[in-house]
Amino acid sequence: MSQKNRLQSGGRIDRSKAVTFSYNGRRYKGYQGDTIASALLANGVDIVGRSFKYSRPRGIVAAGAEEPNAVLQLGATEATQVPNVRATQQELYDGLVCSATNGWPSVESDLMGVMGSIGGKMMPPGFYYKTFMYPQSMWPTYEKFIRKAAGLGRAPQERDQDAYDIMNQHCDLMVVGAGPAGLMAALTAGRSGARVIIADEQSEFGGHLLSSREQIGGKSAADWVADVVAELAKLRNVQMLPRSTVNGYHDHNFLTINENRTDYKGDKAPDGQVRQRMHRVRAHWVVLASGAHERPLVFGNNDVPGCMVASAVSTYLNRYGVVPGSKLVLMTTNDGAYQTALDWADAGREVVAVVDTRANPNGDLIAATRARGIKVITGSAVIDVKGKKRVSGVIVAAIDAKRDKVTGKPQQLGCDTVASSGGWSPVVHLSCHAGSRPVWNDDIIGFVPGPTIQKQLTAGGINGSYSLDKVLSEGIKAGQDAASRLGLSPAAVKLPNVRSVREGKPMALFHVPHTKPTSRAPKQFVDLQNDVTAAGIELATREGFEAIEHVKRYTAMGFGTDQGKLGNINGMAITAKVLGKTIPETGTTVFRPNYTPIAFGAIAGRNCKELFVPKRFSAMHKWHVEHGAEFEDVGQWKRPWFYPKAGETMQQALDRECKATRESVAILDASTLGKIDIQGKDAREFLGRVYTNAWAKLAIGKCRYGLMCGEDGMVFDDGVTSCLGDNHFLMTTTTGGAAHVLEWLEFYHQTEWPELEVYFTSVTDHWATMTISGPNSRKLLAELCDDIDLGKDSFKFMDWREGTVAGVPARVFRISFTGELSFEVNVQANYGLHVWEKLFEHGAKYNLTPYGTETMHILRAEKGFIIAGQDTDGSMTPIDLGMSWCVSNNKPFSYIGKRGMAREDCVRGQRKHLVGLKTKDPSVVLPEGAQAVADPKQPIPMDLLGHISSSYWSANLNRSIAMGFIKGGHDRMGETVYYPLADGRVIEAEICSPIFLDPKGERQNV
Amino acid sequence: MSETLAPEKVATENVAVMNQLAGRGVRAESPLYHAGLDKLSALNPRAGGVLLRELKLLGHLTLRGSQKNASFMNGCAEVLGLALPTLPLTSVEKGGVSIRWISPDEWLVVLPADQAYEVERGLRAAIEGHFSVVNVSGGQTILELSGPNACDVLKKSTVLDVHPSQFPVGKVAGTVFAKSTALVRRSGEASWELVIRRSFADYVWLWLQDASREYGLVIKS
Amino acid sequence: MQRYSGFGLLKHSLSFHENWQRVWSNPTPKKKYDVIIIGGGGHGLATAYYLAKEHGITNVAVLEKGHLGGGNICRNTTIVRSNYLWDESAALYEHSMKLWEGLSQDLNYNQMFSQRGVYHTCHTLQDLRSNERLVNANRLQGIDNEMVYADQLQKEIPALDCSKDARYPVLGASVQRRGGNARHDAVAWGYARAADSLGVDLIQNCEVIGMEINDGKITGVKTKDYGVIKADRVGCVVAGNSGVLAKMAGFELPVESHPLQALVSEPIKPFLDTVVMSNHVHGYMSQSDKGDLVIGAGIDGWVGYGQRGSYGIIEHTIQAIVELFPLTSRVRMNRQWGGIVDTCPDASPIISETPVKNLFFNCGWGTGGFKGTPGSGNLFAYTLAHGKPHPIAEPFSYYRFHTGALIDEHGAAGVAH
Amino acid sequence: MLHIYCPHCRELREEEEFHAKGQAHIARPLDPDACTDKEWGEYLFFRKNPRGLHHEIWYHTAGCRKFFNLTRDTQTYEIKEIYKIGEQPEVTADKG
Repeated sequence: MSQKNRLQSGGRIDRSKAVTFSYNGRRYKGYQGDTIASALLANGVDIVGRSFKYSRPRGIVAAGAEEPNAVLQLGATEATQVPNVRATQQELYDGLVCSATNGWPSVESDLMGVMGSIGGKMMPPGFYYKTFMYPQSMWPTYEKFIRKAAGLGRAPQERDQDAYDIMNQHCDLMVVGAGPAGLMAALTAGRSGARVIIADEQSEFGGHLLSSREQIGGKSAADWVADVVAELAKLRNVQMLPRSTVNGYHDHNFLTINENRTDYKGDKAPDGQVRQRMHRVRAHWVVLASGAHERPLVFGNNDVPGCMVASAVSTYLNRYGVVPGSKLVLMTTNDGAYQTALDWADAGREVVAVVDTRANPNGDLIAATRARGIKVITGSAVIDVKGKKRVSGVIVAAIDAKRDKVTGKPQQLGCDTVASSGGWSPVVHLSCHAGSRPVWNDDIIGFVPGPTIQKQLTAGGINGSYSLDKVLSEGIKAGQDAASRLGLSPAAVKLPNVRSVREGKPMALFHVPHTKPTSRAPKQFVDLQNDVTAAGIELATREGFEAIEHVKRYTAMGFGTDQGKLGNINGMAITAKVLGKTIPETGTTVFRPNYTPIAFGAIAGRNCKELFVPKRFSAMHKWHVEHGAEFEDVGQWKRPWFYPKAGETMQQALDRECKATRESVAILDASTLGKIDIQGKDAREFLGRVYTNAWAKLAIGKCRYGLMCGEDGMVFDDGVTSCLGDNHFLMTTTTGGAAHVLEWLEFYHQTEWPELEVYFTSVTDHWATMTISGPNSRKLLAELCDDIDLGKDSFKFMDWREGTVAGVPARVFRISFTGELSFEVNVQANYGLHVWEKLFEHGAKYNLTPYGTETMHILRAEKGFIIAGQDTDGSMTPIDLGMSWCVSNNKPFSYIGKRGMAREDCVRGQRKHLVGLKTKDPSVVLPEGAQAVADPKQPIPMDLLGHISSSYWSANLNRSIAMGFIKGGHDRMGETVYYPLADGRVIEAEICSPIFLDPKGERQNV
Repeated sequence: MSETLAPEKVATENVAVMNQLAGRGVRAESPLYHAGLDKLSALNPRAGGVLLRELKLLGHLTLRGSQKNASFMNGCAEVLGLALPTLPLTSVEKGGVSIRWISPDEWLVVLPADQAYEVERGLRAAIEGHFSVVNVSGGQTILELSGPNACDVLKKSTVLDVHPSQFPVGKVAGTVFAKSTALVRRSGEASWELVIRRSFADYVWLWLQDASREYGLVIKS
Repeated sequence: MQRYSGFGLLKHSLSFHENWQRVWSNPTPKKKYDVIIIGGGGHGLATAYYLAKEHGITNVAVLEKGHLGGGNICRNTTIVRSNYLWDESAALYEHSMKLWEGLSQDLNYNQMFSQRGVYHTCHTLQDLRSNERLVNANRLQGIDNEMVYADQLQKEIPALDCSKDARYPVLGASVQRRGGNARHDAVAWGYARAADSLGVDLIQNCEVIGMEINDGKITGVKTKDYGVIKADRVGCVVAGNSGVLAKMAGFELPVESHPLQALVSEPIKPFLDTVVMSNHVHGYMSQSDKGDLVIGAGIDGWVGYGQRGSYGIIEHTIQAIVELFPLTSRVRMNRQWGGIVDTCPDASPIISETPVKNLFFNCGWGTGGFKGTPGSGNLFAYTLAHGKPHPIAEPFSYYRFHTGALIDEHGAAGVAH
Repeated sequence: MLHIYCPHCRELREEEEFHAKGQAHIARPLDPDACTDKEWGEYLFFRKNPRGLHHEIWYHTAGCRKFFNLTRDTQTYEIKEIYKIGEQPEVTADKG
């Protein structure tokens, strides 16, 4: 395949490295250093897509991030598919596969295009708000068709195999953009000793200098850039990030950079490398040197392939050695664009004419153009384009000085390329991200960054400064300003010599008039990606959408993947003109992150799959895994849920575990419970303030259960706290509540009661905790512990003792959550597995059975013990839970929760109370979450009495048991309630005490 | 039954102090025991940008007290053999004992495991007034990262500025480490110590392997 | 009002769309109104519409400091559902849901309301319990909601990773099939157009800078550009500014205003035809009719009026989305933004009388604002017309924060968005 | 992303190390039992929520675990002042 538009020489491509790629299933050749766009243009490919709404053929318009049309599907394999890759930014590599994202059967001969040209007339902005309403039932059908047409590219169907990561960076100065201004700023600050990061989205530093034929300091621009880059590379305090787009500029000088590390090499990152990296940068100062984008002009059929932005044409010529056509018509409002005509002529192809909208352009470049014999048509504009799949000609006509009327007789010129320039728009995007609004500047006909509280400097094109000497000197000044604000002495940097060009005044023109009114003229596109036309904007304002935000939303202008980089200013200007306002009166334009789109994978970084959220393990985790435990996620912890044996169902395993506990002995890994060591002479007082019950008299060696409420009187955590010494307590919390409880204790201590002498230290991870429960637990423990008198009367229920278990110093707590004789052993976690295994060595004869959280839940429910978080939801007081025994209102200090639970609504009758529920049919287990009603036959909406919070099959009781809430339940013992279920069943249950087993608590006292 | 452990004995004390170290013959397992770092170190490539070593099974004591309490400051200096660092984010080290500043009234003392009990008793004997000592040895471990790319791994893992100008040798900072937390200390020109929590150790281990992959990870025993 | 229809479009296309009427006029405010509604967002415009339509009160002004529908109505992720836990909330949101169903026709403005189903995924046993509780409650409250377990869920949403090796495997989901999405701008514009056509004055660029209060009774409001405008009753519906307006009226609210962020991907071919929300891994997503993945992120923990929040929230959200939908890893995020949500301590709104007579507040919708728009407007219109709350709105009193009668949706599965 | 100076660690740290704990200077009533429901409700739930200067409590969760105060502009997110618990702010709305 020949590259018919490739020049014989020139450009920065490496002609020794030819690469092959495929587009729409056809193979093409390009060179290393090409983008997909430059290679497609070199190969004479005109059409890169079909437009979103009208399905019109579209070609490449620009050469960078602002490209609206050339948005392709990339990827040679299913797992490496990337939707919506901008061809102007994707570097070419051997074997690259891409295709257009729209068009059926192909972009060349698209059937939707026919529909588009007919139906398009019925698709003004907002048409979907006005139709598809009748009949109501048809909307889902209409929508199906709408969704068929939606989207550009597609997501891969297979899992991404690439890795991504995130790196946190800190610097004195972040320079955004490595064009002439950015390079000078970085060089100056770097020489001054600042820690500098300079990032640029392109593969090479240099910005537009890479596409320029200017001389700087007596060298070619490219050589000058190479010298500066070489010096920066030598400075150890400067970090250079090419292929790195600064995408967000957040509060307090926090910036995000998306670095493309391997996308230019191939579909998939080489082994061990990350495909993309996000840099999260905290910078003391920022220099925005992001340059400017050239604005195309808005004229009839300005979307026909072959219509391009003038500077992009120069970029393809100079940087890539590609001339994207044969016969050029250039339309401009300013002097600068004449360079494109000169570049084109230099490439040996024909410049049909330069059409200047100004009546008397007279700068140096115009003279140079005329001197080359190129025809310059002044005071005129291209008002229409001929051709469907490629420009075949243009209609040129004189326009009046007010720029809103065609005055002369239109004439046709034959050409295949139309380059246009309406001036430049500073790339102010980043300056807006943290809330600043750009301000309009009439002199440069564009928005420049507005006032900001960020530590931000700007240099070059972003300020509307476009002459090279000015750009360079602003860069130096920004670098020096940054250095001095950082307290460094700014290095002197000499401004290199550059050619000075005399330029005439540009014209502020956005919308080229046509002989017909806009509503009847050929489509004049403002936002190419979203098919927004000048007529559409006029219609929006006619309908009353006059705020610029309304116009944008109603027409969808600027909502594409290019975020209106080319179109927004033109659109605003057209709006302003229709409303008879100035642009600043019409409003301003706001940009939000991202500057250009970023892969989700890159933002997520390494925090995926097994690293998504930490898995926390106890010291005995390995044993659980080896013994076949199924795990339950409790917060970040992986807790054994149950331990099925081969061939067992879950229920069988639970039945076995439950029975083993009540009949012999079983063991639970309870290490995940939160544990807080509390020391200080006011520890006791503190406990009294944060628990609802009394702590003043708890003796050393004793343990007590406590409830914690918020100031609103609602229970949020519970646990057993033990008195280790007069000034020393060990508090336990729920597994999920540990961190919150500690923070809450610190909050009250540090902010409310700093006078109390107490310190809190988390020891959750320090102690491995195993609960040995069951009638044989004493016997088992005695085999491994000979220094604690485990006797019934010497080591009572709710006592703790220090001793040695399996040779390891331990604290043993005689507390019980199962209602059985039970010992909780705490040892330093380094010994947890050792002790656990020793217990099993000795426990075999007692059929020592490991049990998990599910059995623990069943056993405690048999006893009616609550689980905070399961039987509470933040709306229950201790009284509602039937735990008034755990509330002491005689304490001198008004503990947290006391006042809250005395509020009017908290003391009314008919609150939902926690009760036990026994199904009439003992074999039926109520589903958790079932809702009680008094009369299942009442009409919907029913009066709901409360829900089931815990419900199990109890193998020990050989029946189902449940705990749940019933309005006024404490006073309704023995009444029947009904649970209508989703499957149509209605389960009848009797309200009872939640204590189903051993109501006198004898088993734990044996 | 040991008399010394009867509750009546404990009752005479304000605080329960406990020698938590097991006798010989009892296997102790560090939080990363299951990773088999010793075995991995034998299989290592010789070269790599990141070197990792677990400084395991050390004694860790959390000290709380007021800098205004002279008895506390003096007592600590006397018993520990070096004064508590009072400048924020600093640490001191002597012999086998290092002390990391955590907050104006909190320090982490790391010392040989077999000294934890004696030191705790020593402190309690030496100090008057309000303070606390908590043995947290079982709950955390220390990972040492070194090598030319250790800094890069830290930059992937924490939001701290680890540039030498901002993080001199000896500096300590408690921070977020990936989705866990760590007390980071620069222990040498090119070495760093992370104090991490036991239950997160496996996560941190997975994280470090992943974050080091591009540089090459060498496990030191 | 010019009626919209497919035939209308055809007709107008023949005249090059030159004859479409204005959707709303730009009147100058009168000196006095029966009712002034402060805030021309979705809720304010809906209130005005229902005041005129259902209560015949048309001497109404909506005062908007910027442009109509410029607040949270245009910054949200457009989810509509009514499967709230408590009877009070369920009744409120179901009232709204019923209005959604038929709103396009009522307003003659296509709301693009798609009842494509809203799933709440469950990743832990506690998640399952909470959702089962919710489903059981909803069914008896007359609200459709059902449980779907992992295998079936995988069939219904192929892109969702229901595999067991996920960090938090998806165990199941509750789904409200009547839930879905609507087109946010269409809601504001549809209500505005309809209210305008019934005679309501929609005043844009009219900032309220003070309240005229005498003897504890409001008589009008002070505006920046039009001086004092009198009114018998004033309703305040200014999400993101409620605290500021309350301060003008001399009281505080149990409300804090926080940034709530959202983001969209580039448009891609639709692969997700439902709404998926995960409270556990903190991410939710739907795909718009244009192909954008619309993703809600979390609320920042601090008060912020800047319409932007912290980047960390975006990171966590994206991680969750990639975890739920691994195939999004190579899809790219296009744009992020923030709204200001007024949150009440119990995650339920306030539709209520206030300490100032004849001044009513409708605020604190948190993340429920969009879906609540029709219901909120409808009930608030009643409140303003009768000078006392509608029975459905009654529990959502400002005074519940004194008595403790909170409607705490936090503990319920359905709280997020 | 806020960049917050911790007055105890005495350096600027990233927001992810901290927890925002809401409005500062809400003292717990000394005699809760003497409060009316209204007073208690206001202590619990009612907040200034200003657009502008806001005095807040923050917690250095991943760092020194100390609470401290800061004054922040809720519109621009600019942090004006950091001060310790028990101290009073110098930058206040009424002082401009």
